[in-house]
Parts: sequence; structure tokens; C-alpha cells
Amino acid sequence: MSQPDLLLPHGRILRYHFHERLTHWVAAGSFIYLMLTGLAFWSPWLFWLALVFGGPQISRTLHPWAGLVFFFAVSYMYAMWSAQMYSTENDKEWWKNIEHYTKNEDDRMPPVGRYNPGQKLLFWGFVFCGLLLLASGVVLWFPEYIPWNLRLLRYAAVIVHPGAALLSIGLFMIHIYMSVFAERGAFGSVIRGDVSVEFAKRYHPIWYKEVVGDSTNPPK
Amino acid sequence: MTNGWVDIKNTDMMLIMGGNPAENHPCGFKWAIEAKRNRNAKIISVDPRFTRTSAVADLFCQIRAGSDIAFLGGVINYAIENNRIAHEYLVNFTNAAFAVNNAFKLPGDTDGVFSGFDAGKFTYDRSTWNYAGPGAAVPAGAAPGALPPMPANVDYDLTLQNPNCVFQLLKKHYSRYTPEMVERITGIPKAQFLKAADTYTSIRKDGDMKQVGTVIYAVGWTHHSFGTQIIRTAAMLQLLLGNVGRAGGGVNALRGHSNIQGATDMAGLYDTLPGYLKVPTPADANFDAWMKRATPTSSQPAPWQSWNYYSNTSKFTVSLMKAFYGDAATKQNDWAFDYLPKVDRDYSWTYLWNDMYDGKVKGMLAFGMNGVAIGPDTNKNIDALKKAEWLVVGEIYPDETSEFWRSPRVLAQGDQNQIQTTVYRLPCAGFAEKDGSFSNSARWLLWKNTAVPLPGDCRLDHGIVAQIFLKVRELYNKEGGKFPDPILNLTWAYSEPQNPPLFEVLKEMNGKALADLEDPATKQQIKAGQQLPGFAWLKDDGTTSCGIWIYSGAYTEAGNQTARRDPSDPSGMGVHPGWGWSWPANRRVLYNRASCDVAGKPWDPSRKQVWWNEDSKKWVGNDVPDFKADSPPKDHMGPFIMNAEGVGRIFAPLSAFADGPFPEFYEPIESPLANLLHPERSTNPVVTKFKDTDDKFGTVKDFPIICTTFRLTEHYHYWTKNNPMNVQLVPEPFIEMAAEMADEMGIRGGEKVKVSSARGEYIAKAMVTKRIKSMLIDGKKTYQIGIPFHWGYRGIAEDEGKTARDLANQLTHTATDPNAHTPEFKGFLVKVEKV
Amino acid sequence: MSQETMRIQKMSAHAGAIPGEDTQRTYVVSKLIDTTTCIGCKACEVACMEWNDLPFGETVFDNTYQTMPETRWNYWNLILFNEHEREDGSLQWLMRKNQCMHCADPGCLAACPSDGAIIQYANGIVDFQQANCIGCGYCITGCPFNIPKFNPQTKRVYKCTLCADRVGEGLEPACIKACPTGCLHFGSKDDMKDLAEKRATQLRDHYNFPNAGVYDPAGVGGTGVMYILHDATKPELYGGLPKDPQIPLMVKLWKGPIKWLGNIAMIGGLIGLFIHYLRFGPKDREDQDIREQIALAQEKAAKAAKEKNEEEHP
Amino acid sequence: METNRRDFLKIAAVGGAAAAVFGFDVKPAYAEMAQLKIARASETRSTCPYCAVGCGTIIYTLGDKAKNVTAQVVHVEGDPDHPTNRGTLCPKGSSLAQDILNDRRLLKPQVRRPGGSQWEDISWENALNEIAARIKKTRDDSFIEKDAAGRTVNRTEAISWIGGCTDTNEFNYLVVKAMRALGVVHLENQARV
Repeated sequence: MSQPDLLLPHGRILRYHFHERLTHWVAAGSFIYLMLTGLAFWSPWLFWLALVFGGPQISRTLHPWAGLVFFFAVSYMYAMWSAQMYSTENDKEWWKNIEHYTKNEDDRMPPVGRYNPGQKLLFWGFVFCGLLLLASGVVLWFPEYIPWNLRLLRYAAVIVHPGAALLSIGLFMIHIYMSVFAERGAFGSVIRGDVSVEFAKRYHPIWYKEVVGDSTNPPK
Repeated sequence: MTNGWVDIKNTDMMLIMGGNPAENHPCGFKWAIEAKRNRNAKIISVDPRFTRTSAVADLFCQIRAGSDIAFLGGVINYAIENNRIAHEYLVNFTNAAFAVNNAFKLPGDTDGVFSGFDAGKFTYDRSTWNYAGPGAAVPAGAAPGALPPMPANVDYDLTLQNPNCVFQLLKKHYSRYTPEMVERITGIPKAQFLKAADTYTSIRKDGDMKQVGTVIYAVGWTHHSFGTQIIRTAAMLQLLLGNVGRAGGGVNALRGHSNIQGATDMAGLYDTLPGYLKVPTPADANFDAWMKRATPTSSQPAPWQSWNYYSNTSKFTVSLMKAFYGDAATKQNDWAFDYLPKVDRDYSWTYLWNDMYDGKVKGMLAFGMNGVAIGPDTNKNIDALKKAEWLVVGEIYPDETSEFWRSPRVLAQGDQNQIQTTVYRLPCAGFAEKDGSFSNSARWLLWKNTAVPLPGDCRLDHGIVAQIFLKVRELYNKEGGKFPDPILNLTWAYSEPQNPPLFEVLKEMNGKALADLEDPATKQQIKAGQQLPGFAWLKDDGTTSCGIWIYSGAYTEAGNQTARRDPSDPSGMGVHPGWGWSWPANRRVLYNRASCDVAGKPWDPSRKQVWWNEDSKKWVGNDVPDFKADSPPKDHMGPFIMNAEGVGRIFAPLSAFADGPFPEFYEPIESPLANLLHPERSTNPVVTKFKDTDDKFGTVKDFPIICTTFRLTEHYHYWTKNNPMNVQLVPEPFIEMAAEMADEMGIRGGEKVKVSSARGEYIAKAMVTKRIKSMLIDGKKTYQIGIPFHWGYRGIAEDEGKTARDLANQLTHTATDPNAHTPEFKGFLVKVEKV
Repeated sequence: MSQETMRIQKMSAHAGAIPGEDTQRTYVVSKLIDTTTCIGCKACEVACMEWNDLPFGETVFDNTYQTMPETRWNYWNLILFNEHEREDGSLQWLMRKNQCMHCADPGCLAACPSDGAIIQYANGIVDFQQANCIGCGYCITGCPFNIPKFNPQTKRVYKCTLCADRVGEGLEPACIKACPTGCLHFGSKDDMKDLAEKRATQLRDHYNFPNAGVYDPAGVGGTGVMYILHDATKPELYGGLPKDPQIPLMVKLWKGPIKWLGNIAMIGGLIGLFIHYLRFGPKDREDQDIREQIALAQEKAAKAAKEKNEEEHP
Repeated sequence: METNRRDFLKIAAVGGAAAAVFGFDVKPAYAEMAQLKIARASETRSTCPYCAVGCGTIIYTLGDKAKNVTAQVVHVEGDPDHPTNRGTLCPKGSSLAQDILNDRRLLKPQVRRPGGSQWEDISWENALNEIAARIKKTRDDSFIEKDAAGRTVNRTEAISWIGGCTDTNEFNYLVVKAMRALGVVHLENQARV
């Protein structure tokens, strides 16, 4: 079984459809905004960040809306990708060899499909953090509507929100590192949408086989 | 107030009853708190509801509305039984030792009435209510029914053992007010009553005279068909305990309006003339006859003296007539005696409205007075106004009276277009837009200044009155008319007649010399035209003029004394002699001679007010002595110089009161039970009721719940319903009721309830509270409710449709106190239903 | 540097030193509220509204004398009314003026993320600077007394200023001046503490309040508003006055350990990734094929060498 | 005291520069205190018109009483010198500013004619003339010079005056003087009730 529609000329394979790329960048844009304005409120040393984004009042006003955008983008991602994100038996093997992965010894890694377990973790991490950030964010958005006898909600929110934010920032940093610095070609894949055959073979061999299958006319 | 606001800080014990000063006089109440803070003083709060005063009291008793005399009589009984009385004070400064006419009978002996009761006419022949002594007989040739005079020399017994002396009668009278009886009548459990009585009288424990207790009350006492007698009972208790005339003592009426004291002094009332002078009656054939009737003659034990200051009545009165009528009042025309209207019946508030209801009063001028709202029996007042030809209202806000013709009652009846009354509504000046003086509850006259200009087309109130009067005078000048003389001859010599400058009016009130005067003793001279330094200068030969004798000294040659602003208080006792001016003669505590023992030494050296200085042979002190300055203690002149006896009246003789020389407990006109002392004579026997359609009275069968009306600290009468700040504080009317009662009736806090009396209905939300409890009245469970009365049909909340547009006085009735003619707003019967 | 900034000793979310910290000699001012002489007249409520020209709001009857359930952004001073029956059956109607407590260690200030939106003057007044407020509402969460209130229109938070404008000019706060019974006192904190102790002693000795005492909770460093209570062991009776108020634990964690852990993690993460890149570089180098060939060649060479070796030493 | 005290912090250079590019005012305002609103207002000593404690009040008004200023209330506060209230005011006294400046005030004379359902405007001159004429007519129609027993009484029972208790002594004196001169006996006052 092959997916010949993903095979492009010049030895390229379509990895992300347009709607996937768009969603990614909506999420990415809102996340960066959220992160920077959030960091402005996180530390006095970074408060100037809020000024860069139009002043702290504007930042405070837009941050929750950006949060909604981010959450909807993540939700859409969930709808698009969650089915592909479930862990497989193979993934366990991958995790056992994570050390090789971090040492760029990819050839020693068991083959993976469209997403490697690290990517899956990233995905679930963002979904999970998105949920937490949304829930705590709504509380923080409207603190005046949280009655005094439900103040525990507010107390929880001030812990959950930065906690989840820190977690997601960690994921974000790894994500950027991997996609921009470590795996060259990955960044292009969310811009143009396609990857090289080599890229596919190297990083996602099972997916590559799925795409190419028993095609008699493998891309060149 | 006999004393003053600041003076309360000198007290050791406060009985606060019939008043709720924490809510209604918060800034004056600070001095009660100061007494607590600095003297460890105690507050006993006795009230039908647990109020904000009760919240800071040391002892609270929930009393059935209208049973105050039973409580106070019980305290008197307790004080006598436990010898908690001021013996020296009692014997020398009160009439306790005076012998009373043998024919006088107490209600305990004569089925609930005093001697002389005429059961057909509901009046008393008061001739037996007299002291015993030579000369106490009706003089030959007196008019039929005339009362005998008091004996010039009264029989007395300084041992107080004579069974007919005032003290023994007092003891006998109140011996019936046992703690058990007090409990049955008032609903206050015996133990609690005893605690209150013990606490209050503890100031006289073991004969101590240093401590002082004060009684503080307000309209919770006056609003009864026996209101005057409640206050009398308190005054008697205070005399018994030797608390009158002393710093931190006295009987202190907390008056409810900024210038209600001044309006009373000024005689804005049918039955007095300025300075509490008696009005002439048709029986007074001429000025001299009037003066003879109005001037008391002294009456005291032979070795004693009485200054009897009212012996100067003719001086005050002639000077008043000179102020009113100037050169038109001469000795030849009997000081214009005929110009004064003669009064021989009750024209008081409820009679006024009743006469209008009967079509006799055709026109009304109402200035700053919301008669419909103030009631009682609002519906009757609305029905009365329908029959008037004209109504002139001077106000600063739209009020219920000026809009009676579109009241909910009229709109419901649909007869608006039949109402023929012409109503003029004139926009007046707010307090900040005019100057002038107010007399506060402590009798201090304080001048205020104009801060802002008049808004819109408003005019000054006194200007409006002047302009109306001058126009009327012009009409009489041009057209003539019935007896125009008093109108044409009234003095109106103000520099701006259409808007008399108020300081000129105050100068007229203070009085001036009309001829050169000289004090024979001091050789001090006053030139004609100069302001008088005080009422001691007044003459009855037409050489002085004075608009109100008690205010003489308020605007002297030294200027406007009411505008003085020296806050210093050299004695530290809250006298502040240089702040404003206090009537009479800048005295701050009345009867202050009584703050000393017979020898003229202060009872408590740490609270010295006045004292006899043997060196200068004069009474001197921190306050102006309320006494003849050079009368040595050995002369035994009585300290109560305004009484003909010179002493405090535990027994009030003759015409002093309509309903008895001692207060007796009577039930309110609407009461849940028959009087336990004398069921056949349950209510005040001299009180009569109107019998118009609107004058309905209910019984406990239909109306089982006792209701009382009250004020809130957040609102002022019917005024602040126009003030968004106060409306925010308390936005809606409510009805205070016991949680227990609400539970029984299935009423929850905030739900609407309807209160109905025989007169009308009132709808508001329920305030369910633990602060009112059920009571056992003669063993029967009884409930009371309270209604704050600040709402009507014009106001911010009313106009926004947030209230039922009812007036609390739709519920009240028109029976009044026979002495003060004040209606019984407190303690009437209602029923309560869930709406 | 202006006088005003010199007067600031604490400032929310401020990077670096506070300009006024220990730069002026002054004393801490304090309000003392004697609940035993409060008559619930609400003069303080009105005086506050009047002085601060606050706009009126809607209220409804709620079976109480209390003006509204809790303070509002435009109602900073509210007397709480509570009916309480003592063990002996007597009734107490407890009234407590509720407003900003002006904590020495203010939870609002600790929670605030905006530079200079909440400041504490050297005289102890905790003041909100609405110009700097970003409307995040963290102060609402940081306050253990439920005081800061949000205005949805301006998106700013407001509360009692202790009439900083008046106190700055040498006047007393408006509520203090108005209080008819003198249950409100104002002065230096030391003077107010003395006064409070004396009054509490009087209440214990001369009035029937053996547990009378002063409320000046240490959990927030003491407060600029102290209470004298009939029963200091039961502050909850007075409309839920917390017995031992603290800056909420979560806020403390958030502003304390979590902040530092987070900072370390973030900075550490960045550094770690950088070092990783230095050490390992990208996964797919441009010379990947050459490397493969090199590796292959090396493999081959090694194989050849091995074979040679085996040949040489069979 | 100046309104803005912004002369302090130099914000972090990067943020400042970046923000300045976008035109934002980046400097936080430290200690922006309200001006003392009564600092230069005119003070007038007055007396609270509500209860009989008679608290001294100070009415602060706009302007310095110069000719071209229409004074309007800025604030009302207790008079600290006054021995009774010593600067305190109750919730009613504290809200006097809302009484002085209140949009519910009556601002012009009005009349409600017989059978009418609305107020009509009337000039002061006409109102006062009509009132004076009515007083005279009612008095002349009802005046009793002698009672049934032939005794001089010189009174009218058809005109009544009811007065409130928040007007001055001087006003009350003028009223009593004028009403007694007219022969009014139905003269009553809040003091009764």
C-alpha cells in the first residue's frame, strides 16, 4: 500500500499538507507571543518584553486571546494527528536507545514511522499543557468572577499556569532545537511541506516505506 | 437636654431608652463612648429591638413597645426598696418632703385613675392635686372650675415620714410596680430587669453621691399616648437619685432635627409664644388678666426660698409685644393684646388635619414639612388635603405632600380630576445656600454661613415668607379687610424687607433698649437702641423689646454670640463656654446649683461645675450658675428656679399635667392586653380618639402583632431618599421581625410581606433577625416588629419603581398624648402576611 | 529623584533596588479599629466614597444592614454585620469595618507582575498605581483578605489607598476623620499598638470580655490596620476575618521556589542545548555522503587490515 | 505636589529602545498620587442640617470666591474645632455634598390647578400674588373677632401653617411673627411630631 499522491518530483516527499503547516504556524506564532508576554509577567527582568509587544496592559489583554488561538490550534492538531501519535511497541525500543539518538547515532535507532516517539511526546506534552494552560488561564483571565469561597481555584491557577508554561517552554526549546538545528530539512518541511527522500529514509523509514510502498517507480 | 452632648462624657451610667442615639445621633453618641472609654461607664439599652445602640451597650433589655412607665416605675420601686436614693438631695432639692392635699388619691386606690376624674368628660378636676398648706383654697370670685393656687407656704416633713408627703405617696404608688409585675407588663424577664435596676441604681450604692447617671431618650418616649409621663417618670427617677443638674447627669432629650429645639423655642406651635410663654385665651379679658394667669406665685416651705423666675413673665411678654408691634404696642392699648389670636382649644397637629378633613381648614402653608409622610395616618392626611382649597409647599425636593393629588392612594381611587385643591410648589434654599442659626439639642445656638449660591430659580425660605407677608400686607393696605391692624402694624424694619438679613432678625430676637436703661445695682448703663446683654434687663414698661427672652444675649453689643468659635474648654468638662451661645444666658448645664450639696460644695470635687464662693459671696464656677448669683446656701433657695416651688417636682401639682401628678402605667391605645394594674382602666383615661371614617382602631384579635416605627442611621426622615449616597447604603424599605416569628409564618429574609393595621397596609421586604425575640407578655407569647419609615412615593428608589411606594404612616393612628399632643407612632397593632 | 519615589520602600515586580528603601526617616502610620465601639453607622463608608469621589453602584436589600456582600472596586470600605449569640445567650451584633489591611508584607504586592503597579510607601501605606496596573488580577489572588477589586471597564484593580493623598499632606484618612464614635484611630503604628493594648486591657478588666485582644497578624508581617476584638480568639466571627492570614502558599511557591526552579530550568535548558550542539552538531551534515564514504572506506580499510592481519597471523 | 512623578527609572535599554520605536511611553509612573482636592478650595463653616447634634461642617467650594466664579461644592467634611463633633460626621452628614449638588432639586415655582394631573410652571410674581390673594380671602372669609360668648378672639381657623425643623431660628421667628399677625392658630411644626 503506497501513497503515491505524496510523492513529488525531484525526489521530494510531501510530509505536511497545507492545513497542517498553517495550523502549526498558528500554534507557533501564538505560542511565541504567549511565551514572550508570559515571560514578561514571569520576571521583572523580562518585563521589558511586554513593552515590546505594545505595553503591559495590551499584553495582558491579548495574552488570553492568543491563548485561545493557541488552544484551538492545538485542538486542531489533536484532531489531525492524535491518531498517529499513539505509542507503538516499536517506540519502546526507541526509547531504550534514546542515548544513541541524543548522540546523533540515528543509524543505531530502530526505524520509526511518520513521528518518532520524541515527537509524539512533544505532541502529547503540548496537548496536555494546552489543556492545563487553558483551564488555569481562564481562571486567571477573569479573577474577578471567581468568588472568594472558590479562591482555591485561583491559588491552583497561579501554580498550574506557570508550571504548565514552563513545561511547554521546555518542550518548545527542544522542538526548536530539533527542528531548526538538529534535523536539517525539518524546518523546511513545515514551510514548503516536503522533505527529501533521504530525510524520510533517515528519520522516518517506516513512514517512507508506507509512502513509497511497493511502488515500482520510487522517487528519484 | 438638661445637659449637653459633650457633657455625656462625664457620666458613669447611662440608661438609654426610647432612643437609639448610636443610629440617630452618632456624632453625639461619641460622648457616651468616651464615658465608657475614660470612665468605665456602663450603658443600659432598653428597646423593643436590639439596635446599634444595644450593640455597644453593656446590658440590653427587650421591652414591649409602650410599657416604659412600668419599667421605670419598677426601677423607682427598686431604688426606694434598696435605699439607692440621694437622701440629702431628695429632701432639700425636690418636693419629696412636701405634704400633699389629703383629698388626693392614687390610682391604686381609685380604680386606675387619680382623684377628680370625670368619667363622662374624660377629664380631671385637678384641684386635689395640690400641696397642703395655708392659702391653698380657691379664692372667692374666681371663675367656675378655676384651680386653687399652690399654698404660699407648704406643709412639709423633712423626715419624709408623713404618709401624705410626696415621698411616701411616691413609694406607695410605685410599690405596685414589683419586678414580677414589670415582667408581666414589659416582657423583660424578672432577673434581667433586676440586673438593669441594680446596675442603674448602683451609682447610689451605700449612699455614695459622687457617681452620676444620665437618662438619654428620644421620640421612642414621646410617641405615646402617655409620652410626657414616661419622661416624667425618668425625671423623677433622676431626682430620686440626685442626678439632675449634675455633669454627666440630667434628663436628656435627643432631638431629631437640626433646629427642632429652636423651632420649639420659637413657638412654631399653637400653644406657646416664643420662649415658652403661655398663649392668651379668650378668658383673659385683658393683658393683666393674661399675665395674672400666666405668672406663677412661689410656693415652698416657710424657711426656704424660691426665686420663681417666671415671676418675670410680664417683662418677657411686654418685650415680646414690643418686638412684634413696636410703637403700636403701648401701655394704653394693653401692649396690643388684641392683636394676638386667642386660643382655647386644641389646634395641635392631629386636630389641624382633622379640621381640614372636616372642611374647616381651607388653606395650608407647608414649609420644609412633609405632612402627608409624617402622618400619623397618612391616608387621612391625603383625604384631608383633597378638601383644602389651596396648599403652598416650600421644599427643596419633590415631596409626598405637594404631590398628594397623584399619590398611589388617589391614583387607585381614580378621583384625581375631582380634587379641587390648588397646589403651589415653591423651590426653597438648601442649608448651604443660607445663613442663620440653629439651636441644637443641647440648646447651643450656632451660626452657619452661606457656602453656595441658590440654584435655578430658588429663593430663600425666609424671603418667600417675607414676600408673601408683604404682599398680603399690601392687599390689606389697598383693600382693607377684617381686622387689618396686626398685619399693618407688625414690625418689619429690616434693611431688605423682601429678604430680611437673618442677623438683623437675630438682633431683634435678642432685644434692645428702647430707652436709656440703668441697672440700679451695678450702675451699668445701656443707651436706647443698644442691644441688650441678657434677659435680666427686660422691663414690662415698654422700654425694652425682645423677640424671645430666652435668646436674649445671643446678639449683644459685642456682636453675634452664636458665631463665636473659641473651642477651648478650661475645665475639661465639655463646657466650651466660648463656642456659640447657649440659652439661657450661655448656661450649658441646667439646674447646675444642684451639683452642690446644701452647703454649696460640689457633690463630686473632681467634677466641679459651680460652687458657692464664701469670699466673694457669690456662686461661681466653670459654667454660668443657673441660680441667683448672690443667694447664700444658708438661705436655702431651691435650685430649680423655673419652678414656683424652687425644687424639683417629684409630685407635679395642679395643672402641670392633664393625666396625673405621678405617672401611671397605661396601655397604648392599641394594645394586646388589658392593663394588668387595672384592666377596667386600661388606657390613658384622658385620651380621646377621633371618630372619622379614616380613624379606625384595631384589636388584638385581628391585629396580634405589636409594631413600632423607627429611623435608620443611614437615612434622614423623608429627605435622604433623594440622596444617591444614602440610597446606596439602604436601598429599600424593610420590616424587621423575629426569626422565630418568620419561621412560624414561613417567611424568609428578603421576601415581601404585607403589614396591615386598621388604617392601612404597608408592603416591604422582610428582615429576619435574631435581634428581635418573642416575648412573654403576662405569660402569653407576643411578637413585635419594627418598620423604618424613610420611604414614600417620591424618591430615587421610588421613582425607579423599586419600592411599593408605601408610607409607614399609613399604619399609624391619630390618638395623641394629652400633654404634648404628640401622636402615638410607637406601639400599635398590626397583622403580618406573606405577599 | 522626587520626594515621592524616595518614599517608596517596596515596589511590585521591580528589577533592581527600590529607590526609596531606607532613604528617609519616617514612621509607619496605622489605623486602629475598635470593633467594640463600632456602631456600624457607615460614616466611614460614605466618607470614603466622598473623599475619593467614587461613583455610586446598585445595591439590593439582602436581609442585612450590610451595604453589600463585599467591597467593590468602587466601594473600598465596607462594614460587615454579624449576629452572634454568646454562650450566656446574650446577643452580640458584631460590626467590622473591612478595607485594605495595608500589610507590612503585602500579598498583593508579592503577586503583582507589573513594575510599580503596587507600591508600599515608607509610611507603610500600600497603594495601587493604576497607571501601571495591567489588570492581571494577581493581586486579588495574593491578598488573604479579599480586598483588591477589578473594574471590568478600565481593566484596573482598585482598593483603599489609606487616603495616601491626605496622609501625604499631613491629614488623617477620610474614614478616620468621619468616625462618629471614635472607634477609628489613626497615628503611628507604635502609638496605635499602645492604644490598642490599653483598650484591650480595659475590656478584659472592666467589661465582660476576657478574651479581648488586638488583631495584628504576624503572618503578613503585621498590618497597617489593626483591630481590637471582643474575642481575639475568634476573629472569624467578624465576617470571616482570617485567624492567621498568610500570603497564599501557592502564591509563595509560585513567586519563590517555582520561579527559581523555572529560571534555572530555562537557562539550564538553553545552555544544555547549546552545549549539545557544540558536541554533536546537527544530525545530518551536508557532508553526510562523504562521511558515509569515509566510514565505509574506514570500514573497508579496517576490514582489509583485519584480513591482512589474519593473513599475517593466521 | 505634581501629578506625575515619572522622573525615575530608565527602563532596560533594549525594551526601552524597542518600545520607543513603536511610540510607547515605557516609563512606569511611580507614586502617582491624587492631588489633595481641597488644597485651594474655599472653606465655609456651616452646621449639618440633619439631626440636633448640630455638627459643625466645613463646606469646600470651587474657586476662591472671586467674582467670576460660581461656587460649587467640592467636598464636605466635619469641622475639627467644633466641640460636639470634633470633625466627625455620620453617614448622612458625610453625604451632604450630594445634598448640596443634587439633580432632584426643585428649581422653579410650579402650580397644580384644580382637577389637574400635572404640574404647570408659574412665575414667582404670579405665584406670590395668587398665594397672597388666597390668604387674604380665606382670612377675611373665616376671621372670628369674637367667640360665641362674645369674647375677643381675633383668629382664623381656616389657614394653617406647618413648618419643618431644619430651618433657622430666624426663619421660624419671622414665621411665628407673620402667622400670629394674620391670626393663624393652626400653627404647627415638626417639633410636635
